[in-house]
Amino acid sequence: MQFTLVVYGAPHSSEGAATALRFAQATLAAGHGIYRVFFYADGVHNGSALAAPPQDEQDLLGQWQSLQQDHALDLTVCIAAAQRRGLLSESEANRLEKPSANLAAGFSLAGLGQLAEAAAVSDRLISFGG
Amino acid sequence: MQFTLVVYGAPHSSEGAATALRFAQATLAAGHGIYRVFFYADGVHNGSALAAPPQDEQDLLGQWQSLQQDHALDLTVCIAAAQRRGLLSESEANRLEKPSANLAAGFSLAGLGQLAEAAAVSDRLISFGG
Amino acid sequence: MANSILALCRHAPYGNTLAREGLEAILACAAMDQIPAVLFTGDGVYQLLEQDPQAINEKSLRRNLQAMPMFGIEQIHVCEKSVAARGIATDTLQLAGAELVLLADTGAFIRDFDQVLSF
Amino acid sequence: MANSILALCRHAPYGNTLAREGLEAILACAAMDQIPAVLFTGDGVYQLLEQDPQAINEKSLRRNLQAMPMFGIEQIHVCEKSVAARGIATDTLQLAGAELVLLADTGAFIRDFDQVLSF
Amino acid sequence: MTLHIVNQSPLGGSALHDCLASFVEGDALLLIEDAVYAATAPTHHKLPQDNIYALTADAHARGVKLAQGVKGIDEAAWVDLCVAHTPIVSWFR
Amino acid sequence: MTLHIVNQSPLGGSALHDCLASFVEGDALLLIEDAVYAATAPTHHKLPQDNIYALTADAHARGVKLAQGVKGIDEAAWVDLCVAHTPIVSWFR
Repeated sequence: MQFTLVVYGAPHSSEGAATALRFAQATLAAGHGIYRVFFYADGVHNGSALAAPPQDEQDLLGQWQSLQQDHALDLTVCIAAAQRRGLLSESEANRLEKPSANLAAGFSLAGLGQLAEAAAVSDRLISFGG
Repeated sequence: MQFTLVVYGAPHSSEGAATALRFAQATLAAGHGIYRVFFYADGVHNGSALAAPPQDEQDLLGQWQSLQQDHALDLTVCIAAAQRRGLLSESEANRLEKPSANLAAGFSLAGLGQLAEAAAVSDRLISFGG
Repeated sequence: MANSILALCRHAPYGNTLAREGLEAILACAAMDQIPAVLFTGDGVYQLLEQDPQAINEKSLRRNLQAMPMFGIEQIHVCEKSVAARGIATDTLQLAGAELVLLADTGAFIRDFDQVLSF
Repeated sequence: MANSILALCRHAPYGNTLAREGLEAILACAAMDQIPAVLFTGDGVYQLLEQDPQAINEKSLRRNLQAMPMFGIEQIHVCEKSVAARGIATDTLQLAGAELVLLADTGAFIRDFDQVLSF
Repeated sequence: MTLHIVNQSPLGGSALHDCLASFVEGDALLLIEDAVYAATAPTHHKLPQDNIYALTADAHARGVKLAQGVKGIDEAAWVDLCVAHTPIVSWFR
Repeated sequence: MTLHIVNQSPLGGSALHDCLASFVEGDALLLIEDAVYAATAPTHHKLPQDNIYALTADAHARGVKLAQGVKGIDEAAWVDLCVAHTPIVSWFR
């Protein structure tokens, strides 16, 4: 079965981001596929390359990235929500004339159409609140 | 009278950030002083140099910065809350070996002691929820 | 065959961005021809009141709402109990070009969809 | 003379970071010799239950709580009504080294402070 | 006397309820942001009778008419309220 | 049949209340994150009698004992619940 996960929570701010990660791991472990993880609203902060939690707190970014590498996960960050909140790729930073970029490797920016498409074609869609 | 403002809300995510800005403007207009604005929890995102809201939405960052310039405001961002959430100065980015920095001009990072001190010496302390 | 989609709008406008970002997502779905059904419930029913957020330097959400019929969303579903609990007179809720349908049983309505987007 | 400070803790642990960041701020104040009074109310009273958040990969907030007496915070105030409303038996609330004081009238208590930090 | 500030809608969260449980006669209550919805029906939401304020900008933004007994104020009057009260307690989220 | 997922504490916000207003017999309810506090007193919080689940990890983290009638599940069983139900509705904030 193909799942789509929608993540609204920022890491190290609300538990939803960590819950989504645990659910994603369990979904893949059960042999299901993940069609897309769509990061929306404050959830876009999951894609920040700059988060530096204390050493003894969990490294959510690193876990998303290794899951992405192992399963070729589609980690899509909503581009409109990301711009408002200061999460930019290199090309967006250039285009918007901002001093730097902070989108982490493994994540890509795309429009809300990717959410619509995922909702239309996935077998299950589940949201993780912020 | 000297006011300290504590801001918990991220801009373009909860209204608290915009409310705090309007309150700060009114406080200064009334002839009071602002001892410090302390950005905590998700409020640290107010100090992001990369926020790029749509042209027809308000530019909170620019307004904080011009208030800072006109009144030599102390805009302090909690360093621990900022690290967790991926808001870094140049020196922090270097120290933590992160690829870029995103702290906006006019804001400075400091510890929670700055909140304690402001609470102890200001005439009034007011918090703006996230 | 594509899934049927319901958008559930539960949050008041302006206090946080969920209301705005929900409406933007709804319009994006509709623009992709994945026209969702829309249900306002809980504090979401406040989105259907008249608004004038210039004083707080915000764009009015009414513009996004009013775009819905243009994108093919012609019925807007509203939870009757949520409206009553908030002491709102139903005739103050309106949206030009759309029919507001008050639902007594939201649970039975939700069940019929394949996917639910919550905002 | 420095102001008297009250820290008001209203949020449950782990669901969001306000509980953790509140406790960190309280300890920072105490470390600066601005020792705040502390009041747990609303969902904040859940912070005083036993916890074991290893399964969700979180550090236990109990460690921060238990540091309070070491920083000179020897009394912890708790809203009696909030505890009762949540069906919590008062004897399940405890904190080694600190005295838990149940308050019937939080409003009269709050009034006596110069500044209130809300978490 | 305490100035209580609430920013959450009356049914959406516990902030107003928690605040009212700590409200003492003589205190003041200011409704801002989503809390202004409580100003349409003060009795229904069990607001105290005296010293109830709402931020006009937020009420206007949401199409909320303030019921009798709730005083609409602007940001300048809010600053004055802060000067006149201590402590200031925010109830949010 | 719908799978409802709630992540907010029963008194902290309206998520559980709003969810229960849309709960139909045969639906399932999963309590996660701060919502597990409702699992200590299902009757008090007016939870339905059947098909009530709570995420064990979240309950354990908070020192919450699940009352009789609430089934504790792990993430693998959560995935199975999702496979068995449609739609899946999240009630949050």
